[in-house]
Amino acid sequence: MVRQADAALAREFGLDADEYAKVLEIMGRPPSVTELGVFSVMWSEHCSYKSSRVHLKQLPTKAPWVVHGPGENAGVVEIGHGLCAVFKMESHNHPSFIEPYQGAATGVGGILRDVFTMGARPIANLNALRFGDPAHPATKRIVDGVVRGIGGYGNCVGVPTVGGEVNFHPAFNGNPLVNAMTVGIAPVDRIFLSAAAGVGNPVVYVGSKTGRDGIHGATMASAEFGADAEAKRPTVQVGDPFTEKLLIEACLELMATDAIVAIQDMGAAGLTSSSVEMAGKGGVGIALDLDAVPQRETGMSAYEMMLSESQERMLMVLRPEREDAARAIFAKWGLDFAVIGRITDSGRIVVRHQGVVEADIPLAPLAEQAPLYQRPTTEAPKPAVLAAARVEDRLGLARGLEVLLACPDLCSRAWVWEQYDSTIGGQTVKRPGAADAAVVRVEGQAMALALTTDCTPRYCAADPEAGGRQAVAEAWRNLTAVGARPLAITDNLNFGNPEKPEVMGAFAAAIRGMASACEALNFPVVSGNVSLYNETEGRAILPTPAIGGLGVIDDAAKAVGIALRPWLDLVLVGATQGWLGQSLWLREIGGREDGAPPPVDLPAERAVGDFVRTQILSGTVRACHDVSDGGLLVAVAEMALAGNVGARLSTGPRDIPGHAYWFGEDQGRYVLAVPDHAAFVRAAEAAGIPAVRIGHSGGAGLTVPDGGTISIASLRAAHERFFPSFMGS
Amino acid sequence: MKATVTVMLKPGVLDPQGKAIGQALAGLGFAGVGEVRMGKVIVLELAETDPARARTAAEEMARKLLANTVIEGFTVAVDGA
Amino acid sequence: MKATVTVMLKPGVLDPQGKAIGQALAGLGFAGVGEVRMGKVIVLELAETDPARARTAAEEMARKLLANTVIEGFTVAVDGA
Amino acid sequence: MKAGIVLFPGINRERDMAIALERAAGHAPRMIWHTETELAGLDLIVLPGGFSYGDYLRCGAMAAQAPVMGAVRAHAARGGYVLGVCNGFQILTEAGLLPGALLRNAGLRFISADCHLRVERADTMFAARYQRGAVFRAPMAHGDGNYFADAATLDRLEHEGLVGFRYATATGEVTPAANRNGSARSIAGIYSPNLRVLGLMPHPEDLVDPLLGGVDGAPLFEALAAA
Ligand SMILES: Nc1ncnc2c1ncn2[C@@H]1O[C@H](COP(=O)(O)OP(=O)(O)O)[C@@H](O)[C@H]1O
Ligand SMILES: [Mg+2]
Repeated sequence: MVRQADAALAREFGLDADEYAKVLEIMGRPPSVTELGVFSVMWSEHCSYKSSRVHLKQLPTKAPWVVHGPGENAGVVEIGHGLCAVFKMESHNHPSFIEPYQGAATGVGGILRDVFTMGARPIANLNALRFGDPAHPATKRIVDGVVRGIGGYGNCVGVPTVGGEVNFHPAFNGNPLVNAMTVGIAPVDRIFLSAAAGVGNPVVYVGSKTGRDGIHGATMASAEFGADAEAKRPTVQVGDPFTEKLLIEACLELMATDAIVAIQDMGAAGLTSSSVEMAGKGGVGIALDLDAVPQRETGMSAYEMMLSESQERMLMVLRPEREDAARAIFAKWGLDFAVIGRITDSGRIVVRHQGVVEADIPLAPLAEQAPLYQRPTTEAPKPAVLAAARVEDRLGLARGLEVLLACPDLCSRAWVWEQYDSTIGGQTVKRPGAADAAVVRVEGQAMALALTTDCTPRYCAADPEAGGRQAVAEAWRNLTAVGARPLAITDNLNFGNPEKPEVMGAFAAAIRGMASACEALNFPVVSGNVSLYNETEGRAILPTPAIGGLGVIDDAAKAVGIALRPWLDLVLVGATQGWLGQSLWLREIGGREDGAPPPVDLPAERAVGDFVRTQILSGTVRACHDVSDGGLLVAVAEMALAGNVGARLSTGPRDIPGHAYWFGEDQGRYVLAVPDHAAFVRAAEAAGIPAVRIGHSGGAGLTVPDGGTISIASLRAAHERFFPSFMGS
Repeated sequence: MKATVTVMLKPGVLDPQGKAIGQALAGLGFAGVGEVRMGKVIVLELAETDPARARTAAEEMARKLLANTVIEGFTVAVDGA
Repeated sequence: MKATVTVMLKPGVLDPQGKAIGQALAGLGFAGVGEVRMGKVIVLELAETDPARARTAAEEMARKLLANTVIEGFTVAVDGA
Repeated sequence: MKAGIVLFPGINRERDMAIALERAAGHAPRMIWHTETELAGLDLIVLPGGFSYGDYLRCGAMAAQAPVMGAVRAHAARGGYVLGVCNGFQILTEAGLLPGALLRNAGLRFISADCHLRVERADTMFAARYQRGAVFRAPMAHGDGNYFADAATLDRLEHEGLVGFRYATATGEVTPAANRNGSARSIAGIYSPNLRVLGLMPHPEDLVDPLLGGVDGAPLFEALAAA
């Protein structure tokens, strides 16, 4: 059934009429099926960023410590001592919906490859997860599979999973989000890039054999699901973390030599995107002989091999005189190694299979004439600010706290992170739950990296610009809260169908918000990923620009966590007006999801954060927790639970209703535990930073200002109930 | 009545376990081992005494729970003992 | 020649996976499911063409690697195709 | 004591182990590739944690057949010391150097959490720096740590005093809740009859640095370094 490439097939492959016309123009003849396949994946949303590129340009990407910003496999920032951190976040949303375990597992595998491709040893993984309503029949199975898959892959490969986030919302019923982040360490002068060079140099394939896995996965990741999602399923990719582990070790061993000219992992669109990108970036040509590709199945066509998304594979250009030494390393690790082509000076990709030229495409127009859309946008009007005084509190503080701490969005995530090996590597200074950011020491150094992922989708849905700004600010705040200097972020922009103006409007606004925060906080974006078409039957997810933040703390011993100790003063730093709009209290207790989300005052954010960091590094702070979901009382309760110590809280200001003061989600705030509040508050006043004592720690219960007391034990019971009972273990 | 459900990855789906077993067998000196695939077998004690109905029930259990039909296929054997 | 090695936990060895499947089946409303045991099946493509010799080889593979005879028993089926 | 750590493909806690050993001994252990067959000159051989060969068939099954295991067996037969942690413990049982087997955790999920271990006897080279009955904390990170042996074997282990460590509460009580993986008789670690081979499920090597939350695991490595 040899099909002719034509406009109809192009449409099946996801290219529209204009795009197909451009293919004809570039080729000067009808393309072969393989050629059409190459165009379709390279011009898919996933690979070409055709809808998002015009907006992404607004994001700041530079700072003195940025070595490589967006455009490489991962972002690279200098962290001192001749080392840099290499990191990126990527989505595996669609595959995780189809097959939660393998989808999530291969997501972890893919992001690991993006990082070790650059020469970095992965030292930490994080994952940002959004699931549907717990009451939806599919949610439990998806949570189970995704968490098992992330653990199954990360644990086996031996990289600690140290942080992440989990939210639930009905908008994710048909489209869970699985965003995985990897962080690695490499010497600054040993970073590997993908631009091919050296006419005649061998193009080498290493790793697993090629099968018919995930063909058109990249195209599918760029299309909306309908009721026919089942029918669209490509062969599901199965992760092989054991092979990935061998691949990491073999690649790093080879990278210690001077054999590699260029290297690129085979991710989405496999051999096509890796070879096209390597040759394209290097301004050279590439000739591939598919007969040499290690194959797992028989009778594969050129089209299938070029589009296969089999996992755990890499493509490299080697110095010819080092080919044998390289082969020996891969043999030692038991991995396939095959010379499948040469670098040429033709500026074209030429693919041969069984003596036939199956594809011959000029690379420059393939890249330069890739579609670029300025899609129409409409922005929803901003919601009105909700006046806190107009919302009544029927539950009281103690009961409200208990309800909030038990809700799926605020309950303990221990059930999740206890399935992830968080200590492997022997460098995890702050494990999940111990601090606002995970802290992982750099082996052999005093310094550590601080890592976090953040986004509040309900804020983004209400006001995408404010939400985008808030996501970046919260990441910055979480790094600051452990004492780290925030350096840079990676992002994963998860949105619906970009052809809908309101989705594209939200996208544009979120980026605007992110950019303003990055600018003000000197917190550039160095890598990222866009995932569009997160819709099922026309229903889009909440806009979710997930932010992965990275910071550095020069002396890991100075990092602080959230755990309270007895007999300390609790001080709230940052300004409070009692912002209930879009708060969890409003949703869980007030039963409404409305109002404007809390605004972020960027200059104040920076001033407050810089002050807090200075105090932490000066050694006067015993514990620190930023105030986020659930507000002030939830922050204090989380500190109490982490330290297994109670606290007594004083009455808040008279001009703010109690529930608004204690549950409002005003931004830019931290709760600090200090031995001497008077000295601390004086220092804050001198710096012009709002700081007020809100109580002190001690005892076995939490006493709230309206008189109620709850024991830490019953708070813990409420906090830890949801996941085990929902998941049945 | 006993029903045995055998669940194997569908043809074409990567089977890392089978692959690793094949390599290990070769390492142990077993020659002439080609492809190796690994699957699961679930043996169910059923109260049902009619073989046809037992098979139908086991098939339904496989579809609903025992096999992940996205990547796995299954066969059912019923054996009255 | 194809050899199928089926590996099951020995009677007396607790099988939490089997138990969990049993509970899940009950939860799905399947009635009359008694004991459930879960095992592994390894399907080997062998170059050997003599059924008896293929069986002997597969049994040896099972003893050496495929089964842990401290906890598991195995059966071998050979099927010339 | 001169120590070596065996590297099987897929092993991933070898660095953690090397750091702990070096921290205690002041010098780095030798790293041993799985194809090596000569282990002369070493007093202690460590099989570290990880996922040897992906643990794809059964945990430790393929590693137990690796060429180096002949030399490990010979070393043990000569009365040499062997420590297997986590995957290493699984490999030792698969290789028949220790009795029993490690089954899937009772809850069928991977467990990554600190546990408390009660020291059942301190008169061994490994436990010499602990007190008998002492309790220490150690991270667990495994999916298959549910120790199993038939009743006769368990009775023999108890009778001969070969149970080295049990899962317990922070105050040393052996309770079902403290035994999260469901191990028979809460067994976390066992010795060979000559007390020179130890298999242990949790990871004392990941708790030897105050910065990482404690030094509960350090006495084990200090004892090894001093021996
Ligand atoms: N999917 C996950 N994987 C690992 N750790 C997680 C995950 N989700 C949440 N955590 C951890 O749980 C803790 C609380 O998470 P969260 O409430 O989102 O923190 P915050 O609001 O301070 O950003 C953090 O330590 C976080 O890293
Ligand atoms: Mg936080």
